[in-house]
Amino acid sequence: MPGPLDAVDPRAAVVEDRLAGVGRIVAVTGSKGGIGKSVVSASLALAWADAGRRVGLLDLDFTSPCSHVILGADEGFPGEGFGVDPKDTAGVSLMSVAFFAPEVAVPLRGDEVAGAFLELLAVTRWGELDLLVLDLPPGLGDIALDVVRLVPRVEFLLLSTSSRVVLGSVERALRLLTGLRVPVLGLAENLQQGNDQGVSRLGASFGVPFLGALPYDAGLEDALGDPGRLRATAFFAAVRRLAGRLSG
Amino acid sequence: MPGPLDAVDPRAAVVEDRLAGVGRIVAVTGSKGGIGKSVVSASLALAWADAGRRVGLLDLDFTSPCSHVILGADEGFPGEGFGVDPKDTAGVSLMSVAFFAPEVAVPLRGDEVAGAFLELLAVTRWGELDLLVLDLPPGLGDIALDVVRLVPRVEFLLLSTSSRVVLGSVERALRLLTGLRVPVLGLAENLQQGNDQGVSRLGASFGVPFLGALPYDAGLEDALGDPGRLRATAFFAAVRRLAGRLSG
Amino acid sequence: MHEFALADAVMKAACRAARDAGMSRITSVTVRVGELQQIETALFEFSLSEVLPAGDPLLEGARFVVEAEPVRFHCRVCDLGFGRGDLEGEGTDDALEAMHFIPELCHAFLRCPRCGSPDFAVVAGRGVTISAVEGEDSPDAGPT
Amino acid sequence: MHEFALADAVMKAACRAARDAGMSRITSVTVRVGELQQIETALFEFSLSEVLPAGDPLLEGARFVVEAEPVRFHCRVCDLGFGRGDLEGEGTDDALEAMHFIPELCHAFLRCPRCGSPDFAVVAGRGVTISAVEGEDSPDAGPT
Ligand SMILES: Nc1ncnc2c1ncn2[C@@H]1O[C@H](COP(=O)(O)OP(=O)(O)O)[C@@H](O)[C@H]1O
Ligand SMILES: Nc1ncnc2c1ncn2[C@@H]1O[C@H](COP(=O)(O)OP(=O)(O)O)[C@@H](O)[C@H]1O
Ligand SMILES: [Mg+2]
Ligand SMILES: [Mg+2]
Ligand SMILES: [Mg+2]
Ligand SMILES: [Mg+2]
Ligand code: NI
Ligand code: NI
Ligand SMILES: [Zn+2]
Ligand SMILES: [Zn+2]
Repeated sequence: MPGPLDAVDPRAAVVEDRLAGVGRIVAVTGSKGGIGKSVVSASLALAWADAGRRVGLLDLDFTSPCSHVILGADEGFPGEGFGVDPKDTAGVSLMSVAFFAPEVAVPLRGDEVAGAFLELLAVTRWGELDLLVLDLPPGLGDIALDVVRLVPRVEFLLLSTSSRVVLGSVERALRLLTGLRVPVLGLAENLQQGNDQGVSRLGASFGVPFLGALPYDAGLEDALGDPGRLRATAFFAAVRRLAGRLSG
Repeated sequence: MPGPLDAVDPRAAVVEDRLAGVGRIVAVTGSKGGIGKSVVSASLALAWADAGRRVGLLDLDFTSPCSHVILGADEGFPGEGFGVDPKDTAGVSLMSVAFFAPEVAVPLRGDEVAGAFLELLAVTRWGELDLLVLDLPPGLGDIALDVVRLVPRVEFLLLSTSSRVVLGSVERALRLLTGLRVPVLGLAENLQQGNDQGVSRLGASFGVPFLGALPYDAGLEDALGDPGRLRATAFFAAVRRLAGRLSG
Repeated sequence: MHEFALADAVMKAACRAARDAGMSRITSVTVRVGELQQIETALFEFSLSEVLPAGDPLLEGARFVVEAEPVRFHCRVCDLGFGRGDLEGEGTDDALEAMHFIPELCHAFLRCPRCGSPDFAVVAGRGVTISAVEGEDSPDAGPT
Repeated sequence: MHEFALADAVMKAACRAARDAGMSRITSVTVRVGELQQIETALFEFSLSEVLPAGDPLLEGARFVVEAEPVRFHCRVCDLGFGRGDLEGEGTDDALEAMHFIPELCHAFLRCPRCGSPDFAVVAGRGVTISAVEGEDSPDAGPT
């Protein structure tokens, strides 16, 4: 008779189950901060929902969550059922730590970030979805590593701007992901203003599809929080094309 | 006779020693990514060096280091002496993980980030400095927590832009830092374009000095990597004023 | 009752662990429920034993024992060890609810009683863990 | 020779730990040097014993023992335990030099030999640690 088994973390055993009803899982990254991961993630989710797809969005930036601000989510705790229910926000099933801690800072060390992520994976009831978008925090830390390690079928969408300091960081992220043979859907440029070819050239040098550019849009800021106005921006029109390309 | 003591990490014991010759230590943060922490940190350091101060700059964004790009640092390993010597770059003593891993990605979990930070603190030989600038990564994770925990005399300089999604995150960071009674030098606005008062109002609501605005400068990108051109930008002129205010 | 999702995780993880160890039947599963997550032990035991369908034949007749584990914190800044009782007040309802869903949010709501830092480790009593799976050997199957 | 900075740290940390424990004299300090950081044990012992001024009277006559500790990795993705010898090649000179300065940069340069992941833990043999400080009690001073 085998001795008793001890100290098993039950959560890892159900991650696959919880995501079993989800078609595709797209992680939006680029490793640098402030390149539009969150506005692109939220807008992609919204564009897909508008096109009739069942879409989820998981905000994984625990110290600077903002998907709920961009989509104008209701305040208050999510519902509880068999697990925790994402909040339907403009047709997108949204889950964010901001629902639980809307105003206070959430200072977390890496292992705590990983713990919170695993808990969210284990308890969130996504149900049937065509697509789940993961809005990643900046950096190549616990979240990025655990997305690779724990999330089945994940595909990465990388963003970059044409700034030298951003390109350098995205290049390192691309080197890592392609080296790991993680599926990379492609690289899109954000905050495009000039006619720089830096981002498309970077994609080409790694054999990664260049998915086009999203323009700098001075009107985006005022549209944040209001899905109707967001849909009317030039930025959103470009995201809609990107969404079409990715799901086509 | 006491039993033998075991498993002591020798590094923590010398952090204060290694920083003993440093006058002031200014940590640049704001918790959100892409708000200009790195260009402001590097430019502040350069402005202070130009004014005749002895200045160090430590790049703590291990997955997206860019101080070396902004200041145009030489390639290659730093020198070794009693410890590791920062590289003199345009008059600034610069230390960055990018000196050791210039092209590869540096995927690190939180405890590994903390380990690398402690190692850098224990071996870097700053010597005599008037000011040391810490360029923080986004987030309120291991680096921010260890700066608070380990770095003596540290003072925080917060940046924000006027974007709603940034203000929300900076507000949380301010709530945390003021709650901890960590010295906060003040809050500066970056990437200013309109005439929004959101950042100054945020500072006022926490009783934190508003230190002025740094303009969005379309010419900054082309000046990155060349200290001479950087000094000639409108952005740098504003940083120089900020530097004067902080050291006056 | 998001606890069902955690109870379901316990059953699946116990079966996986038992199977990996070559068990043919689980006789008992001992679960520790951390005080920080504020899950009622009686209710959790009830979810495991009565509410959820076992699903897996390995669990037929298995007993579930749920034990409460007190939470212990250790401050990384001032080195103080402390527990729930050392904290000022109980926390607001919203804070308690938040930690019920994501125990790590204690770092958003609780502070070291000595130095005021949020930079403490939760050394025990965080959430739901399986402390023991006992069972009987498969006569035919070894560990996989 | 940035090792001097680490040797200096060892001496100061040993004195601090000894003082906290109420020792009046340190008789020996045992240091483990992790294989990952590639510090020569003989050289490090020499820095401790001969090169650096002790500075602290507690260390007068103290013996320094430096032991090499093999590096052990554990892959978080595929669960493989592995060591330096299991890696393909030795790493480029630049990679070795980088890990000499900052051992955590192994995650930039090394990969799990089975699954190719950089997401492994360094479970032993990272860098410089003090494994034992032995000494004599202060007759007059207790622990502070
Ligand atoms: N294409 C764009 N046009 C205008 N502003 C943008 C655009 N993309 C992003 N932004 C703004 O840039 C800031 C950073 O965007 P965010 O999505 O939060 O980046 P990340 O998630 O990568 O940190 C926000 O203020 C956002 O509104
Ligand atoms: N005032 C400014 N004017 C123009 N571009 C700026 C300004 N401040 C920052 N940037 C650009 O914004 C991007 C992010 O800046 P960076 O310093 O890397 O931010 P962080 O360190 O906060 O992530 C970079 O491309 C930088 O050149
Ligand atoms: Mg974001
Ligand atoms: Mg930066
Ligand atoms: Mg409840
Ligand atoms: Mg060397
Ligand atoms: Ni519940
Ligand atoms: Ni050396
Ligand atoms: Zn404390
Ligand atoms: Zn592996």
